[in-house]
Amino acid sequence: MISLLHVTKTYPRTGDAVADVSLTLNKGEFCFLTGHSGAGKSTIMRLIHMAERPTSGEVRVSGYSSTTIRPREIALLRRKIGYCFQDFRLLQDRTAAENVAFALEVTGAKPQVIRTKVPRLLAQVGLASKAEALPSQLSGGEQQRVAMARALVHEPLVVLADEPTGNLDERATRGIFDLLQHINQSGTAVLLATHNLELVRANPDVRVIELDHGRLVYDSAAEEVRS
Amino acid sequence: MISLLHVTKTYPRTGDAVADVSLTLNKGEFCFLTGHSGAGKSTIMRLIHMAERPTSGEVRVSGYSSTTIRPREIALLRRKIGYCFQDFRLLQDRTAAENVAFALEVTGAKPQVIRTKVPRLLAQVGLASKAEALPSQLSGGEQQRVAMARALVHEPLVVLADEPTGNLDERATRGIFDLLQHINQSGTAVLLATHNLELVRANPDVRVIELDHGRLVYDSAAEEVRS
Amino acid sequence: MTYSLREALVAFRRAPLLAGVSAAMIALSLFVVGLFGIVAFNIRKVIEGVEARGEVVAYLRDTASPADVQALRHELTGVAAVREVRYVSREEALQVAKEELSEFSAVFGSLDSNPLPASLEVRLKPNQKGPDVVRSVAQRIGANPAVEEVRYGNEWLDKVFLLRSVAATATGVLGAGFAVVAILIIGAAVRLAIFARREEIAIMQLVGATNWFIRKPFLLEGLMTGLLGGMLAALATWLSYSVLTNAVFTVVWIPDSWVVGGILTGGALGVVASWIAVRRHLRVA
Amino acid sequence: MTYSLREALVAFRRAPLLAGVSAAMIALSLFVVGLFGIVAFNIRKVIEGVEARGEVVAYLRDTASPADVQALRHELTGVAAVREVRYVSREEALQVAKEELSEFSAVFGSLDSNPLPASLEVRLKPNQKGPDVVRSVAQRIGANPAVEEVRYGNEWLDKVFLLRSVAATATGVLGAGFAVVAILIIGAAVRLAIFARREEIAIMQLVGATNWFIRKPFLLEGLMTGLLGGMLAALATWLSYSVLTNAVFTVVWIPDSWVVGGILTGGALGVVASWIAVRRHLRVA
Ligand SMILES: Nc1ncnc2c1ncn2[C@@H]1O[C@H](COP(=O)(O)OP(=O)(O)OP(=O)(O)O)[C@@H](O)[C@H]1O
Ligand SMILES: Nc1ncnc2c1ncn2[C@@H]1O[C@H](COP(=O)(O)OP(=O)(O)OP(=O)(O)O)[C@@H](O)[C@H]1O
Ligand SMILES: [Mg+2]
Ligand SMILES: [Mg+2]
Repeated sequence: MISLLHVTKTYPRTGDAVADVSLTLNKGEFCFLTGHSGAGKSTIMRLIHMAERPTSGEVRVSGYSSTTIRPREIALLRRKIGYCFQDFRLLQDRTAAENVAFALEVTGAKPQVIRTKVPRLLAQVGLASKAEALPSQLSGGEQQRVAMARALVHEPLVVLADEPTGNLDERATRGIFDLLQHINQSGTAVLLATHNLELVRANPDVRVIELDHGRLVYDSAAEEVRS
Repeated sequence: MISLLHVTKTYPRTGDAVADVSLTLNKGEFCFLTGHSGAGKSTIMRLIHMAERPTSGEVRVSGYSSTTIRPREIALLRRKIGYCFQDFRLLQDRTAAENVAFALEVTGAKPQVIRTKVPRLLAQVGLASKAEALPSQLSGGEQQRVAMARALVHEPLVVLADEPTGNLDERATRGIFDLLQHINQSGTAVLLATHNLELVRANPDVRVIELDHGRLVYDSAAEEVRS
Repeated sequence: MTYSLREALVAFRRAPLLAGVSAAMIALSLFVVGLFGIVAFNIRKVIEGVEARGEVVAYLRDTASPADVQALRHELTGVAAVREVRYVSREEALQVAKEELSEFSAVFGSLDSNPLPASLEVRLKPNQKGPDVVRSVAQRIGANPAVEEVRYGNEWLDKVFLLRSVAATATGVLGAGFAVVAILIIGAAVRLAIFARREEIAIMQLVGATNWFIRKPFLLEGLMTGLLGGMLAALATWLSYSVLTNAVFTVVWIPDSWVVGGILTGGALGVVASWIAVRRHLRVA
Repeated sequence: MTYSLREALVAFRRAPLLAGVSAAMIALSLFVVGLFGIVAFNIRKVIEGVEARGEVVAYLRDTASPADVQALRHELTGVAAVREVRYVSREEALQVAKEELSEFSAVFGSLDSNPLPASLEVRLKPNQKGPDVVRSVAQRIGANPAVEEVRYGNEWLDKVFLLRSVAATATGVLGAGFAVVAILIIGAAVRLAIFARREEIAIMQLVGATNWFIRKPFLLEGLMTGLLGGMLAALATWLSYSVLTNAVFTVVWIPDSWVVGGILTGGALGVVASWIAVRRHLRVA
């Protein structure tokens, strides 16, 4: 469903953020994306989200190719991708509930759909009591969970979760991970970028991809095939 | 040097973020601040920074009291406090180096001081090569390290580091922690809020304070005294 | 549409300052245009008033017989452009001169003979008062042997029409100048509005809103701001007109259609400026 | 100071749009004031011109002897407000009347006796032309038995002074109105500028900058924006003046001191508006 074919992303002064990476994520697959700070994890997610175009190579997502996709198609594609941004990207002048509802409103969802979905998702990330709080009235971890709720609101085909537990304690981390696994079981693919090696080690049956200075240096799925 | 005396901070709708907390941080002390997401860690740091006033109780920092301090004195006090914010708070239109230099410039530092200090600090957090990058051109972890460099630029009496490793891999986390310990050895107090229990467990000789729903539930220094 | 409408309204509530400044700038621009409209409309009225007077006076020879005069009257009444012909006798002329030049009534009183000639005052039809028509009628009258001299205020008329063409030129130059300034200011205001909401736009794009959907509330906001600005301008223009006409000199209020046109122009300016500004922004993003 | 100056300059580079709009709004306000200044200055000039003419004419009785006239001339020359006294004989008066009323030269030519009286034209000193002085001089002359009638254009003078007081009132009302609008607009512009830099201000406060330090660049920015706006306004006013004076009618350019004063007013407005806006913002934070 998602495939990167020899993708390189070069930034003017900083050089290659992603270098000749090829990988495939199948429908309904769960995958960790690890690597040191600056390894290129977020860049790969932005490439899948078509927020960046590869310098060379091709990104294919749900039938669209980065070489031919048109602006309107990007908008439609993004409705199938739930992106939990590393820096949250919440609107400061809207409450938690409004931030989640916003993603539905601007893609033309019906009011009654919004009314039922938003409270349910906030409850799932453990923020039912903070629905009416502005981001400035939330703790770091609470903001992170709002971002996660928004990523899930479109019932996406794939969730890109960029360091979704960096500001969370162990219990909340477990909660988010369980939620993602639950969603994964109903057929949604998940790509989870994280530095939390404890979390990775605690789930040895989940596929792990490791980046190092933009290069793909380890893919547990490929290892399995090889061995 | 820092003492909280029966401090309570109540927010209009959400209730007590910090409830009847008393603690003392001595000159040159190193201390972890732990607790679940929303426990009140950032609120305690904002109280020490005089960005919030306690609803009841008193905060004393370096001779100033929250009950009597005046706006001009708050500015002067803050030059003695290095605050590494959980959400970084970098200026998006300035490079990494300019963001660090900014904190010196606006407190009237001399240009030659700025020219020597800024590159040294960026090198210490491992970002020498990214000095000229804008925040939007940095990875999450790189932005976090810029925020840390800025917090250290005033050679403060105390460093408030709020989740400074949430976006960092194990090696970079170790680097930041070593840097803070190094600074601590030259007499600077450090208060480090974190969810990274691995880091806490790996340093059993460091004082740990734990919050739970705004209450102080554990203080290793007090335990030692008691036992 | 409900979403766009609500967002556009919310934009006013959320940034009343910004919306206010935008509306004020549109208002200011249209206010200047409005003041200019009053001036232009009043110049037009003055010209029309002057034209309405437009008449030709034929001084008759003392030797002209009543029959000659009658024949000339008849001939003139047949000319297409002529509305009315009035005969002024020598006695009547002296009477008028005595009244109009009262300072010199002693002079006229001591006269032993009347030095003034009789005359025919020819009035032209309302739509036949251009300088060319007047001149041709005057020449035709002057050709009659019973007429000694023809006056038609040619200097005065030429001056009025010069004034009109000068005013038209000034209208063109100043009007165009103000229009350009207005468009620049409105464009700047809308780009400021978008600048203030760039975060929101960025997030809309990230969660999959189409460009058209993003654009709509801004266009609606531009429309409403423009209409508001237009109405403010109309109000300000009317207030200035009231002050002016009461305190300094009497002027005529512009026609209602101009007022409505001005307000609609405000709305149109708002939409167009929003369109350009949003389009540019969405292209960059 | 170097930091504040650099920041203020950088603000222009970083948000040229915002700085441009602010300057343009100050310019627009001062431009309106400038146009009004030209009108006011020209009204003043007209009044001065009218006053400069100010003279009293004494028509002498036909029965007055040359000695009486000589005595009156002598008496008038002694009056403090009088600059010059000129005798106009009856023949001279007829000559002037014939020239000025050429249309009726036939009337004057056929006169057997001259109906016009001799007169004394009294010119007043430049600083003695107020309506009160003129009136008192005229009354004094009228009391002399050799004088039949005194004319001093009292209606005309009264009208001019009425015009002046109406103009003064209009200046007050319109001037105050525009000043209020200008201050509101500039205040809004500065608050927008601060809005655009609220992140920066917040971080300055967080890293320990004093409020005074935070304020300085904004004040400097306000000053520079205001001065720029003032200069733009001066330029725009001068351009309008040029167009006006060449194309429509001749007006006088305002004194240089007014121009300098206008530019400085722009700077002052910028500083004051910045001061208010920054003060409010820092208090809230
Ligand atoms: N817009 C950009 N312009 C220039 N360089 C960039 C840009 N975006 C990212 N980079 C660089 O590309 C590299 C990879 O960045 P990326 O954000 O993908 O790292 P990451 O793996 O997500 O790191 P982290 O764990 O710290 O978030 C970094 O060195 C970063 O500085
Ligand atoms: N300005 C505010 N208004 C209302 N409630 C607030 C405000 N700031 C914080 N809170 C609430 O106070 C509680 C404590 O927040 P705080 O940011 O101190 O938590 P934290 O321990 O730093 O959590 P995290 O680890 O997630 O950053 C949270 O429940 C938060 O929602
Ligand atoms: Mg990243
Ligand atoms: Mg926190």
